[in-house]
Amino acid sequence: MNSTLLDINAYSLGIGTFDGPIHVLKDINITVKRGETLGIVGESGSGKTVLVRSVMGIGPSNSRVQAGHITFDGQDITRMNDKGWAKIRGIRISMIFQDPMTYLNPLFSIGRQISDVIAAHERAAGQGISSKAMRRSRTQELLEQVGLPAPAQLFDQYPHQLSGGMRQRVLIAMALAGKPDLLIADEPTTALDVTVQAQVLDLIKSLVKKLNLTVIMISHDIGAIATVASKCAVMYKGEIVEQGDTAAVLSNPQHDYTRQLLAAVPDIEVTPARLLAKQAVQDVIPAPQKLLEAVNLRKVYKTQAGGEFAAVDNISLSVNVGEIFGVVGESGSGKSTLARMLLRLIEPTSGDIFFEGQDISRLRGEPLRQIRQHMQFVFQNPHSALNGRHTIGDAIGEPLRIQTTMSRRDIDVRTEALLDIVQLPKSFRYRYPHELSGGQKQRVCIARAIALNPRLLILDEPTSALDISVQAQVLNFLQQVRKELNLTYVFISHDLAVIRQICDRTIVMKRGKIVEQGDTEQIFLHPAEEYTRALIESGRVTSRAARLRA
Amino acid sequence: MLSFTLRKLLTVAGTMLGIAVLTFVITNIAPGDPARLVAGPNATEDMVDTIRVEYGLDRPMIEQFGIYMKDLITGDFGTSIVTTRPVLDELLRYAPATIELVVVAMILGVALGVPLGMLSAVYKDGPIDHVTRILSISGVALPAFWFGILMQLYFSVDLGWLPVSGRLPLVTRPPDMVTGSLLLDALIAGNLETFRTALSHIILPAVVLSFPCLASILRVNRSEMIEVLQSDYITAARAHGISAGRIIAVYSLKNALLPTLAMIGLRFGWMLGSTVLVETVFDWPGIGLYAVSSALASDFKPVIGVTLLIGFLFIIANTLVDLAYAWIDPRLRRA
Amino acid sequence: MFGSICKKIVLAGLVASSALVVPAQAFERTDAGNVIVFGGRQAIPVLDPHIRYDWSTRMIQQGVYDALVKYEGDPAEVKPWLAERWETSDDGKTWTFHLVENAKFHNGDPVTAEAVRYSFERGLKLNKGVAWMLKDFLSPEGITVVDDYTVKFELKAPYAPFLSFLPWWFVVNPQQVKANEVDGDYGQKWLTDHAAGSGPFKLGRWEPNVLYEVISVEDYWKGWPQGDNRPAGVIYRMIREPAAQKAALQRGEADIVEGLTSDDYVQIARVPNIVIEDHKGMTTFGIKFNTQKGPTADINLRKAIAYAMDYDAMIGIYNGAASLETSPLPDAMKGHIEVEGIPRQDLATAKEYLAKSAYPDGGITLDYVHVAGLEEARRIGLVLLDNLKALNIDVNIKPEQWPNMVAAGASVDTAPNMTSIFATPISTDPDAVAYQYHKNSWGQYYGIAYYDNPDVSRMIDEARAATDWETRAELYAKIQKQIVADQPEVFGMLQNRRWARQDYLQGFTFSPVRFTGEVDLYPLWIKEN
Amino acid sequence: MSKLDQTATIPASFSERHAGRIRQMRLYGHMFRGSFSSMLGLTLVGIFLILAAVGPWIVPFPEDTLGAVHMGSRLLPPSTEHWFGTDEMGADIFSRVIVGARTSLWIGIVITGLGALIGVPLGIIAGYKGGFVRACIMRLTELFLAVPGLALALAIVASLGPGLTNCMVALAIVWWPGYVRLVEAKTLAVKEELFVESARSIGAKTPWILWHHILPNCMSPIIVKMSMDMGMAILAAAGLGFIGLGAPPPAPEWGAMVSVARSYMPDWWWYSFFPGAAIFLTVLGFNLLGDGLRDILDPRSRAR
Repeated sequence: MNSTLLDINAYSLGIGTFDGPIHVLKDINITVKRGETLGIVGESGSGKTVLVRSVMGIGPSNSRVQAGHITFDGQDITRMNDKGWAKIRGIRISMIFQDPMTYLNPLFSIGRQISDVIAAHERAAGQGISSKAMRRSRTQELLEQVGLPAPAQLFDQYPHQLSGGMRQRVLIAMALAGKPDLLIADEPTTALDVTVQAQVLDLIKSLVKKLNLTVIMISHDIGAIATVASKCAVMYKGEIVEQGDTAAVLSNPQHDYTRQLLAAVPDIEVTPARLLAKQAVQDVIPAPQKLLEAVNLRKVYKTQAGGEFAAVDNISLSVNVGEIFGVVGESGSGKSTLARMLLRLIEPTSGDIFFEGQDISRLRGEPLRQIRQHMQFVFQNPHSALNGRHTIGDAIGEPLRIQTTMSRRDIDVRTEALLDIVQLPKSFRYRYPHELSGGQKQRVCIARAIALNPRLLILDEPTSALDISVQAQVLNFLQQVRKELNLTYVFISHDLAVIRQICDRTIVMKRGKIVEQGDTEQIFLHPAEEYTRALIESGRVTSRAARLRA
Repeated sequence: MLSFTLRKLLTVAGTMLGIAVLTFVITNIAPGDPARLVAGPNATEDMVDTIRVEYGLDRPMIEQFGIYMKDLITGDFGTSIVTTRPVLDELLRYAPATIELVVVAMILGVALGVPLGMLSAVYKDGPIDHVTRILSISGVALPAFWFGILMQLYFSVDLGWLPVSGRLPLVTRPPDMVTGSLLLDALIAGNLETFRTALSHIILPAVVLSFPCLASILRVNRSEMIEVLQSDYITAARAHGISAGRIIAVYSLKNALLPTLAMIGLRFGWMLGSTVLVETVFDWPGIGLYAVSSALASDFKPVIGVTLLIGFLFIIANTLVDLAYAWIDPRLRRA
Repeated sequence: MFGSICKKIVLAGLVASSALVVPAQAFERTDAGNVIVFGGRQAIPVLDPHIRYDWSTRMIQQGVYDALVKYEGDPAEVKPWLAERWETSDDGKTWTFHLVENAKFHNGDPVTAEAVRYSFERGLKLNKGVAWMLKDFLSPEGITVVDDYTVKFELKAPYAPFLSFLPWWFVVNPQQVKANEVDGDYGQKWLTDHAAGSGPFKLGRWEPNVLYEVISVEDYWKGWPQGDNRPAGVIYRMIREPAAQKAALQRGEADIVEGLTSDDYVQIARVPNIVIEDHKGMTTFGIKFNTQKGPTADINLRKAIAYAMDYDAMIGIYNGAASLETSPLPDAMKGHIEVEGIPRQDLATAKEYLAKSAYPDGGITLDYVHVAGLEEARRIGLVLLDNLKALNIDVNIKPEQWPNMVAAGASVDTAPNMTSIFATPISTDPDAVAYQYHKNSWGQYYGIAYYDNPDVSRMIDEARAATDWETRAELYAKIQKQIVADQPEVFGMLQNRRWARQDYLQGFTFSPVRFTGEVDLYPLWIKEN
Repeated sequence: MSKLDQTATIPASFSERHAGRIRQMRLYGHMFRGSFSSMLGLTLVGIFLILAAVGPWIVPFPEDTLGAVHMGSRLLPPSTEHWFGTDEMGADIFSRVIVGARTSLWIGIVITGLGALIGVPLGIIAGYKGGFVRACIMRLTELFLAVPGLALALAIVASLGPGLTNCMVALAIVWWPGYVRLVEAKTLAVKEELFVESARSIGAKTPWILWHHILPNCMSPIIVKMSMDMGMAILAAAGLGFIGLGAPPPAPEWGAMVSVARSYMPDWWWYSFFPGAAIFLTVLGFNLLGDGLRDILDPRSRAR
């Protein structure tokens, strides 16, 4: 039974681009035996998705196999034609995708989509297509299998009526429709909320056991890999740098990159060093001085149905000078809305905001513009926070041009100085954002935010769009800058490990309300709410996987 | 639902009123004198005045505007000075011919544009793609009036296949009026011969009218198909083993059809406007021809009437498109 | 897969369309006989004989209505029709008409003196269409019914051209009109697309903007000149594009068409079985100057322009189917003389006149306005533009819609420097043209020159009132010479009237007093071989 | 990259500083060259522009374009002397068609230019401001869109009187709503981009944001639309000319030429054929060019 199902042998793939061919996969060697679960870890751009798609025969259209071959169940599928694929794709090899919303056709009902897959399989198998009713019952069976309630009703529903977690279950049901020999899961949990992630992972795990599936799962999340996969491979720049038993790889990483990767995962369990250092000086610090204060902030949106929905519901908080103030919550908890309201980027429905004791919630026009010099925002997604048509120099110099009367030459000098501060070469002034990596862009964003010497920075998930290794760099850098420029941070994140590392005080948000607040350490050590506990627990999975060797 | 319908109706009424104001103002910018035209070349000043008084043209512009608006609200579109008949009667007389022409042209455009667009998208950047694209853009670039005359001369004069102009042969009695569309009425009357001749008359104008529409439908359908074919859910469908033909014909088409539908709605209005040219060339007795002849005579009540009617038809067509949208796209159904 | 589907669709389309192929056909045959098809470019919006009278309208009006008298022949003569004879009093103020006694309206009512009286009263009271011809000389009260078949007109003043207008005053059936009256409108609404006449045809299908059919009246009271060959009816069909008209003629979808381009007539004459009717008409063409305001108030400039004009090119534009005006009056008009010294192209003379004018070196720009869509007027404008370059005068050609052009011409201040005017006299009486040069015509489109010569105006008045033809002829000769001397316009040409018809269409008779395009439908018939 | 200068700007060469731009342009060029139809469009438009620029100096009979009349050589078929034959006044059609490029270019530029000039600011304001302002602008736009352009233009020209200027004014009046719609939709999308919020957060005023952030990011579709509209405007003007409301004689305007020439079909086919073909090729060129530009400027297809 322990025969080899999939064998990738010295496989190299190139993609033709305008700048010449790029080698996206280099000399890949992977063997998967029946019943095995293989996890592939890698950051974005490492080539892991291209690899598994090649196994499915749905790789990039302009790619060329340069060397090696892929053998599935003894059959070479490297250069198979469409006819051959029709018997394999979706039937013997099947796939679960990253973002369940975009991978389901919005115009067809769930039942229709799954039973179409069943019909396709029956056609490929040459048995003739079973009746509609039979396919319906089989569909419902599948839906039940993936733990979806009331499959009969679900059959006639459309993707938009389902939550993200449910959609991912539907996709899994679809993938299982053909009783595949090999199941490929491409970042199956990345687009989901933390608490849902755990459930989906559990489902996959149980299905593997129940159906004796062979699985290849790719993820950037070491925790997810550790939960599901018995074996594990680490990919870096198109190469497999390390593979073996998951536990072995994680506890005893051989390759430098693996080690870096593991080290970069923030540790949720450790009491941050800063706290220890701080305790020593704390006595010296006088009573904290309030920099930013919000009282009974509310933001109400009208829903399409005509009802009202409070994105932020009666939140009060105060941020002290010099501290890092954390805001934690899942997507949709209202933390981004709150952050934007603090800066008056969104008008609050009610409530007041004070900055250095001044009520800024009623400011308009010029005074508001003036006050914005002192409080700046760093956005979640550095890729879209920079205007693609401006050079980096323009982007950094923009606040200076708007808020000051500095001459062009002075602005240029200052821009270069700022680039220096964020540790980027001066020549970047002439670059365009699309030429920069994510981490570099986020540094530019920070440079832009500190150009006017603000007192307060609001950081809205500044690292969540970045790879883990970059995330660690940016976090370190942020703390450095704060020290140098004497800044106060409001730091928003869904990642509790990060929060614990850097935040002094934290609030936990759920559905627009604060469910818990206080000293960060206090919250972590003694979470009062079930919700907080769930959040911490899900963070722990990844953290633990990364600390296996410790 | 009721309030939704009511709101929609109010919007339509508002738009119609807006169009009326707009066209009234525009058509009264310059001092054309239709009274003098209809009075005849030798008429004396007092004879012209007789007509001016009869049609209220002697009153100040503001007052004329007020009267027109008041009448309009009661459903009176005024009276054409040239034909001395109520504009509404004439609109009702000419509209069916135009609608028939536009609908047939639209059917042609969709029936050819959608498959060609699909073909073009599936074989993107191949020779088929280039040929269909250039052909389709040619359709937009062809001056309709010029093309119409070319077609007439070739198919009617040189080959003698199709009639030059008109809706029916002169001696053929039109079938009993039920819908106003000769094709439908002939079918209702069970008169296949009349149906055949009516069809032979409508082909040339419909083809000429449909060309640009075909082109834009093709273009939209092509680009949407290309986008849909690259989308994640099509990748997923492929990964789940659904055959290429089925993916294109069922899955992608339905998704690509949505923007195509919107384009059809837009093009409908455009086509109604183009009838101004095509109807002139083919002597198609519709509202386009009516608008041209009225405009050339500075007889503006019919022009306003036609504009209102076209605007109304356009809104109706787009409401239908909205409904079709909701029917196809489950995400919109709850409204 | 898609390729094959497409192929099938295309094939199916071809098969379907081949089933639709329609054979070309000759004139329309119906159970009742042959129907003649007339292809025309102009619609007939209102048929009421007392309201409108453009050429297409009048062609049908002449078919369905009768008047007291009718124009026939070339040169046109007034022939008795409903009136079999008439007398004039010595002072020229009283006219008595004796009607034929067998004339019947289409509904069977007899045509009586009362019907005639009512029709004239209606025309005068409505004050539209034809009213201008008589309203200054005749009031409704002046018409009296002597007996059932005798009617008397008492004019306010002697009016020599009276009889020449009567062919255009058609007689309607008072009973029918009164029965269809709405709010005292004299049946205007009803007569728009109905008829109450006694003519050789009655109305058939009436599809505005598509076709207008008239059906022959079997027992027309005056009988049919073509006897049993009389057609079952005539369809006047709207064909707006000249190219489509030509195509329709060639395909036999029309039996006679008007309004082709000059070059088309030349070309289509070569087609077998097609005959061109080409007759000298009475429509004068002139480029009227604004003689009161602007540079053209200067007679020397006007003369200079008149001498610079290439008159042969005007004839060339019509491919020879036109003749130059030799006087302000058209050749076919009574009292016409050939005025000596009417300008012909002569650049030397033109430059002499220019030197005498206020613009000896030219250097001015003059507007030339023509009715948008009138091809010949546009091309004459181009000739003018070309010719005046020799005088260093620029021409700005401005096409205008007819109503706008008339509106601009209604005031001496806005009347353009030069306006191209085609004028068709409504009768054969010289007054019809001469009066255009009377000061009373100011503000009318034909008075757009704002010509003012008190002598001319006085002579026109005298000629109008004179009953003796000798006196009048002498006056008109003087008037013609004086007008030419004053050069209120560039005297252009008389275009020929042309139609293209199938050779089987018989009975075509021409009369210059009819409008351009207008054909007497009554004598037409189709000769089958 | 020397570290000689620490206070002023780095003296990098032009190509170094604009390396990104240059690569982008080369990529565009590469994609453009790869498409046969785009190159065809570019060629057609190029020829058209050249003819418009130098037309009056290269034609064999320049005086014919100003209304010269040669009654002796009317309606001659194409020959070595008159490549496209002569028209009903004996003028050389080749000369008139070539010089007509200038008129058409002018028509196209004025109509699309005016349309964009009115439509783009309204669209940006509507999209960015939202609320009441947007409601007003969009209502008005929908109003204009609900009225068929050609019919409205017809009414305007009929009222103002025919002529090139009136014709262009009329078409510009019906042309701008397309831009409002396009730009408004694009602005709504761009407005949601983080960099706009980012600009607001550093205290940028609305005009600054519109000018520096929204407008540059709306440019691609505007350029594409303007390219296409150049052709469509020329076509629409020719349509008005056909009804008899276009350029007055003797201006060598293609639409007016076809309009006159249509009575001369089919026996004198060259008269309408060449100006008609000129319209067709020009409109085709601009459309193909626009289509090609869309392919390379549209971010959706930029992924390669």
